[in-house]
Amino acid sequence: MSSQGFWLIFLLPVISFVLISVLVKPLTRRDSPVAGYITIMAITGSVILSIWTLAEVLGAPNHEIHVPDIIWVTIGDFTIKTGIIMDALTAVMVVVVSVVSLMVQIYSLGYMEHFVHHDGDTYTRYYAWMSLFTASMLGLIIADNLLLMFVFWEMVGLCSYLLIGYWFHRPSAANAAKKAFIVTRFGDFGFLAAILVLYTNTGTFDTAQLSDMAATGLLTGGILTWAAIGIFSGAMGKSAQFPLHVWLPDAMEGPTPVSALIHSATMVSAGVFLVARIFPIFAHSIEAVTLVATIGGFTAIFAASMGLVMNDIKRVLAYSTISQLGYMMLALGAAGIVLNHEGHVTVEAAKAAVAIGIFHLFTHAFFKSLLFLGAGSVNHATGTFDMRLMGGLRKAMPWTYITFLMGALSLAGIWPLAGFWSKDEILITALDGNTLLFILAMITVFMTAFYMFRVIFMTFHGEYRGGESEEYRHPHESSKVMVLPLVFLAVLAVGVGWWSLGGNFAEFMGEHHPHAAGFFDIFASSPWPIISLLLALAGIGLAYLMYGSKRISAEKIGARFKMLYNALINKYWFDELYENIIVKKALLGGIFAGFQEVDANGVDSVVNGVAEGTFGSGNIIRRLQTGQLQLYGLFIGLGAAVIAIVLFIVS
Amino acid sequence: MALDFAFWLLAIVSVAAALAVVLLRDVFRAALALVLCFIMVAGLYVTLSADFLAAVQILVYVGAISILLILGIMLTRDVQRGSLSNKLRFPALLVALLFIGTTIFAVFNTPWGVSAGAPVEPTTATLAGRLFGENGYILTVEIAAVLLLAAIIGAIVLVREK
Amino acid sequence: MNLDLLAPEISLAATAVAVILLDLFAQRKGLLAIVSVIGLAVSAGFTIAMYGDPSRTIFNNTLAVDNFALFFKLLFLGIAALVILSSVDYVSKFTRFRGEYHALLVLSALGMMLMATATELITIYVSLELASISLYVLAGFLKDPKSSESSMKYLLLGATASAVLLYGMALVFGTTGTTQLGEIAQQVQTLGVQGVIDNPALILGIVLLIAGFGFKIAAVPFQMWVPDVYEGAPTPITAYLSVGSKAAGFAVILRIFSTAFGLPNWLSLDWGIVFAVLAAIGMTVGNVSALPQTNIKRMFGYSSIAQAGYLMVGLAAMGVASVGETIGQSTILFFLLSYAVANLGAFIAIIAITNKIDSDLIQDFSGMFKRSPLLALALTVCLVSLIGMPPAAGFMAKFYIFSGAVQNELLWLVIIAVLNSVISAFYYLRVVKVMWLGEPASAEKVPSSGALRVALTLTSLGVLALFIFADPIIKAAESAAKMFGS
Amino acid sequence: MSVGLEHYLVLSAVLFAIGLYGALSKRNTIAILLCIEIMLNAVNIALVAFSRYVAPEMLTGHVFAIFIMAVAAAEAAVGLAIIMAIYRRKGTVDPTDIDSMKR
Amino acid sequence: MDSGWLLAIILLPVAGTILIAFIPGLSERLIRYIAALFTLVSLILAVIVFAGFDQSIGGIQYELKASWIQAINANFHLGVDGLSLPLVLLTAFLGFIVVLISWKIHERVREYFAWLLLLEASILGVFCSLDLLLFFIFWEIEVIPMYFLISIWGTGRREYSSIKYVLYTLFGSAFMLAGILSLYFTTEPHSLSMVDIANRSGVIVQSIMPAAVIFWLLIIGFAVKLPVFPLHTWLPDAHTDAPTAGSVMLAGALIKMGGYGMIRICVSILPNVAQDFAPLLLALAVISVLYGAAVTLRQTDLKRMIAYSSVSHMGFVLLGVFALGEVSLTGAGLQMVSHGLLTGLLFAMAGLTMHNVEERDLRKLGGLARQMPVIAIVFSIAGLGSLGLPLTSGFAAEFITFTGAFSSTIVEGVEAYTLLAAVGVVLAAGYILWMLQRTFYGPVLEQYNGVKDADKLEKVYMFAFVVLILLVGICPFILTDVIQLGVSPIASLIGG
Repeated sequence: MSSQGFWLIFLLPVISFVLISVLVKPLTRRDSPVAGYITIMAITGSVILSIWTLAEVLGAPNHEIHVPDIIWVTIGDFTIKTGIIMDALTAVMVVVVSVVSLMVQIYSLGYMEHFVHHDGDTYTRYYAWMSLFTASMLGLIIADNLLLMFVFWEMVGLCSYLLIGYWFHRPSAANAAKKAFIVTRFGDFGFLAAILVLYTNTGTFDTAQLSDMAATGLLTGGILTWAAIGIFSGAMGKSAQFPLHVWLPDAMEGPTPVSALIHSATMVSAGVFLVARIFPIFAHSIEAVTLVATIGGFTAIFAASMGLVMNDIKRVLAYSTISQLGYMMLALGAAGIVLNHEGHVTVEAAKAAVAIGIFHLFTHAFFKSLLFLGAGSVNHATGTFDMRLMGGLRKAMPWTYITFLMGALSLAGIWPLAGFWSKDEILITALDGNTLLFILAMITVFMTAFYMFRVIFMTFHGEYRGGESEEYRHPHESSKVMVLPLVFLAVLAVGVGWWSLGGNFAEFMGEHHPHAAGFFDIFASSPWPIISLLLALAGIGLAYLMYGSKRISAEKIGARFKMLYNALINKYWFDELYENIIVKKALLGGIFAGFQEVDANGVDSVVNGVAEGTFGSGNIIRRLQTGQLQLYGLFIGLGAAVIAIVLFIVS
Repeated sequence: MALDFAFWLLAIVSVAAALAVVLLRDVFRAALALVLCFIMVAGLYVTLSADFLAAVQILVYVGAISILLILGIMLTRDVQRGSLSNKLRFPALLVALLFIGTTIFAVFNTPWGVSAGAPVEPTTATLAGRLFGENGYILTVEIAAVLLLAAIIGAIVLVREK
Repeated sequence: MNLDLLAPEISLAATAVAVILLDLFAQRKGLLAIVSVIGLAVSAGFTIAMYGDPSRTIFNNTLAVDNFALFFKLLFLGIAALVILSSVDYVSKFTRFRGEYHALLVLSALGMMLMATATELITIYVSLELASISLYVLAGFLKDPKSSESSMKYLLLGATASAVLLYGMALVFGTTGTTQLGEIAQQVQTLGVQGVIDNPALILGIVLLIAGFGFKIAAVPFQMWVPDVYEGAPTPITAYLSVGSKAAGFAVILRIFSTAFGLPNWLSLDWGIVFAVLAAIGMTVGNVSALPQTNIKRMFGYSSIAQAGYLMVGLAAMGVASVGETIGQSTILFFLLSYAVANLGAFIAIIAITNKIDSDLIQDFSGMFKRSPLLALALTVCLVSLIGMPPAAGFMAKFYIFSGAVQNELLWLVIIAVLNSVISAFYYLRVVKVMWLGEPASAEKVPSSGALRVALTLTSLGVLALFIFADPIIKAAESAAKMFGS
Repeated sequence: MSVGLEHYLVLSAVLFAIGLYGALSKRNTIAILLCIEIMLNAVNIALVAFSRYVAPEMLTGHVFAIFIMAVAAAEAAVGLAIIMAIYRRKGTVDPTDIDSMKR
Repeated sequence: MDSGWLLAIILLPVAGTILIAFIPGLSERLIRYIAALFTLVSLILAVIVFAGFDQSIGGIQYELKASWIQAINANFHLGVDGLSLPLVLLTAFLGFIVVLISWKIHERVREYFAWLLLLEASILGVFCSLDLLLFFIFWEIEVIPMYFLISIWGTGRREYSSIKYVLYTLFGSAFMLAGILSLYFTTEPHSLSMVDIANRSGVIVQSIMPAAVIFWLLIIGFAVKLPVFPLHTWLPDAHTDAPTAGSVMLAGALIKMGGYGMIRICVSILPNVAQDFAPLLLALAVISVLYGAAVTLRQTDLKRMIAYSSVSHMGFVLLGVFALGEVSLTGAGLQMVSHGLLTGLLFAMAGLTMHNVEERDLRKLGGLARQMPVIAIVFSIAGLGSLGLPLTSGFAAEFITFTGAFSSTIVEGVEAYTLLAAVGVVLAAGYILWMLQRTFYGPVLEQYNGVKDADKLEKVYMFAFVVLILLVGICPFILTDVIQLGVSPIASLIGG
């Protein structure tokens, strides 16, 4: 297989999309699941190719395989190429994306069945878009230049838009979709600007070349910093970093598998991936990496705090996602700060430095998608996402419970599950980077454990509180096709962390530091892992006291800290600020309305005024035309006299 | 000297007659004043050694046009409200004064190429030559004839009932 | 004596007499129009036969037979023929005087032809009066109150303007001692620049000439008779007035000003600027006043004031142009031709329509596309031409006349003129709008006679042809104007 | 100062102005015709004076004047005819009343 | 040998007009078929010309030159280069499509199709003319058919809008005429040939007028058409009140004449002046983009919204043109084609929606995606293209324009203008998505149950549009290679 064969990873889902929209839709019945099968087959192909890619990359020198570019557009000296890059980062990402996607697609067969049979949905539209998304996401990952990345970046945004608004007849879904698109586009503006800046100053879009230029000092100073900040603004939008985080919780309006795939595991982490992809540029700007770390660290605790009080299970998970993405950004930023302090930054060093953040991305993808799919399973049984209507599902849905618990433990960072390993490395890096951020991160560990087990206790423990309606009186376990992916993902959520043991993952990414080797060695090297583990356990314990045994009244605490509680439950009023104050009042109602006024009553009325003025002067002039012939004669005489006098005066 | 005196007399009387035409309320009397004015102009022609023209003036203006106009006045007599002035009196006066002003300015600032040559006298034969001669205005005379034809047709068409 | 050079005029005079005589005997009055048109055609035949011959003067330099005169003669003959054709329906309503109607039309055409030919002030004056007196009568031909009023206003103001003109001629005669244009030119040139500046009587004379002829061509501020007279006169006569008498006025102005007052340059610059200012005011006043009009004939009255303004742009260019340049003259010739065709076409359609609906109000043209699609289409084409939009003669005419002005650094005037065209689009298109968008008042078709259809077809095709085949016509105009060049 | 060209020209201008004033201000159309005749006479005086003083041997001014007289007669005839026609229909010869067409 | 092609492309619709207008007794059906046939053949010829354009030599090809009016040295001179060729193709395509769009017109069919075809011919003529007089004539001829199309078959305040359109256009072209005349007399020997004048570019032989004055006279005419703030207010009215086909033609092909004229005449004939005034025009571009987008966001009428969005999108063209770089000019050219397709489709879909639902107020629409899924999908594709989504022509064009403008070294401070203009893309997302949501999403409304979705014919032209949008989006080189041939000689004139 020639190296151009890597395109297939991306092309298989594209083919699936085209097949579904061109052939399946017109040729099959509305409730036919053929579309699902096609998608699953295509993505299975992608998974196999991804794993093969991983193997190839593992075996390649420098863990990098060069694939020749294809020239796309040429205008004079201006050339746009399309090409792919296969390195460690890509390999990890394609595996994550294709595997999670495959699980989600399988799960969706079961999940969507309900809607197909009850609400008149179709598999075709759903799977067409899912295929398109997977294709775009894979394209984004393998692209070797910023322009192509931007193209797929926008495409995943589109798919996100379409899938959030999948139930477009619900106004909330339609609004959420629009909000997601516009908020991310706001960030993308910075991305686009950065591309323009970089292209203008370097003449290339190629990430590898740009990285080299940054490393060799060809690209420095303000341009570099501004480009990095621009790119980061794109990443902030996609990865829902403060202050562009507002769209992600609302995005939960989409079908749950969509949330699992797009809004937890893959697309939202694209921001992190993007920063990692051209990390050398960031690493050369202390301002940029500090910004990344700060935004990341702040977002982590900021989002976690809102997760503490939400009653909608998916929203809790959504805030958790934002928080974890913040962690990843923190990891990248902190690593960058460390690197920057060390002085000369090579491309290799920069590439290696992203290992910690990317590893968390890797583990997070599995356990967070698992959690979402679990939430979807719960939703199937209860008809709702409101945890206040759940409880005691442990008995009715044992498989869901067990897998969800695994996910939660992993997320909480409990040894020896995957989340523990990735999170711990971040904490250590943060300590190296900035003490304040480290403290925030530690607090976040506690919060994370607390809100996850709040979910566990409210959902699976205690007595069942009845679900959404009478129909859901007797909850039951979901079908096999849904449970199977849960189990598979649970296994991954437990085990993938072990890749990092002994620095294997870091080495794969290009780092060559010695690492603690075994399961227990980590506790020996420093006190912080044990402290963070204790913090997490404390969070679980508090959650148990408040929601498990109910020895502490949640209401009372809520009442005592009323201000704080209101701030949290209202999401710090950010939606209010954005939608009502900035968009509706300031822009639409203010400036834009002003423009509209100017247009209607200014510019256009000048035009109409000129017309009316002309007309009016016509009416005035014709008054002279009195029908009195002697007046006409007077004008003849007067005219001649005036002309003569003027000429006399002139000459 | 006699010529000067004649000029002043004729000029004053003709201006007075013209003013009478303009100022008299009775149109009939105005018409009579106009006849007087025409006669004075004929006199002026004589002072300018235009004897034939003076005769034509008497014949055409005094003899024909005046009679025609008086006839018209007679025919429209029953609506005689006099010949008042309209609202445009003052603007009209202004225009008239402007006209006099500019003309006088022009007249007195122009170096007239006054010829020393003596006037042709009597003018009849020379005029005949100019009008009907080989190098004269014979064609213009013909055009004038056609013009009179058109006027006659027109007058007939206009005055006769449908 | 070269009487054969006068063949067009003589045949025309004969035609007039023949028509009157025929009226006495003929029972079929339709014959009158046919005879008149034949007479015009014969005259045109003589004219064409002379075309291209070198310039000659006859009758002691009172008449010039040159391409310029011949161009205008053909123009007047064409105009008169079209007016006669378009009058056929109109005249058939008359019980009497149909012979006189045609005779007067022919006589006024004769007057106009002589105006274009004459090179001597007295002859010019008499010819002008021949044309005018015939038109005074024709304007009052209907003898209803409006028609008579229009005739009276036309006559009294025309006579006043004539008096002013005569005073101007007298002053010019007084300062130069001659009435021959060529001799006047020599005298003025020997005066030189300083001589002219020191000769206010001459300048006053020229101003009074501008006033007198300005009346004829409807130049501001001598134009105020136009809307009233146009509204009251019989519609074919309005058409005739709007193109014939205006073209004759321009013919005389062109000849007098380019022959007699072309040099010294200071003088031509002087009157050139006067015409430029009058043009700017004229077109603005005309167009702006036309906007609120509801009577189509009155609207065309104002519009013809505006068109005179555009034409005067050519006069201005002619005055400003350097010695020997004749682009101003040739652009005016071409514009006059295009304007004549388009305006006549429009009037012919209007005659047909108003004959049926018995109203001159624009709103009564409503839905004409249903009652007579071809009339509506032809009128639309002519209106488009009058706006000055392609693919019609008016566009070429404007393009050409404005190009002459731009060449002579009158860009400001051209900008005023093109903006005026925009204003004019509004009222012309209102007629179009009413015809094509409005609902017809009745489903009855609008009939038209064969003669009228012929005239209409000729004009509307002419409007298009003058656009597409502008080249030979412009060349003809240039060759006609060239005689003023050296 | 002996009488010369300027005297005749001033007289002509005065007469012309009087005629013009009358033509613009009289409320009787026939009176207007009268005034126009005064104007034409004024022109004739100027023409004849020019003929006498500027080009005494050609008599062009005389010729011009004769033509003006002829045209004036024709114009007066047609003018009267029109006035008669209006008078028959409207019963007035006042030009201020004859304004059915305006604006 | 190949000189007759362009003439045929232009004359076919004219012939169609004449046939339709003057053959008596044609049935409505037959008229439609005649119109479709003549425009289709014209389109096919345009495709052949496009395919036959020799990209290895560039320059002007398919030239046809015949002397017309010798007195003013005017020629009947046709020809296409890389700049005009895509626009010819676009116009021919839209010309055919609008006939299909108009299939359901039943009022005064004969006149309707006659005007429609004449409109197409005149726009084609503008893009093919190489003589200034001819260019101007075609430019003016277009006004009349459009006037009738809006005023007879339009909706709303159609009489106001149509006359406003005419007067605005004439206002602009009045200045343009003065500019053309001045240009004519500044050349020696006087010439109206765009090619000749451009070849001698910058050499003002006889300085009757300062070049700057000529430049502004010309640019006013083009700015009205493009449209550029503050000369844009005709556009929302005309687009809104025109019949669907009229809106498609207007937005799709007609306003491109403005951008084309700016490049073809202003920039290539007076490059130095263009450079002098580029900052001012760039500022106007930014204002047009942002102001247009802002006002778009305030609209509640479906078509009016799309109309205002055109103001914003054509601002990108102005940006690309007066950034004066080779890439930015190419981008501007591509943006014109792209906008033609996208907005053409948007108007077609809006028209269809309005026709089927009989409602155009966005506040009263909603939930139509269930009732008319095909229209919803195609409308969405057009909308997404319009907001610059990758893989659609909108992205390719906007991106190339931005990159070209940003990296252009000709004009000082062009980066800031470009970035400001790029904010328009964010706003575009706002209004497009809002429009789609208000129209198609949300609860299904009872009163629209049973409204028709697209029928077969409509699906055909939708498909054609979508294919082209994606084709240009994915393979922009098809057009950019050609456009670049046209603009690179122009770009090389500018001292950068």
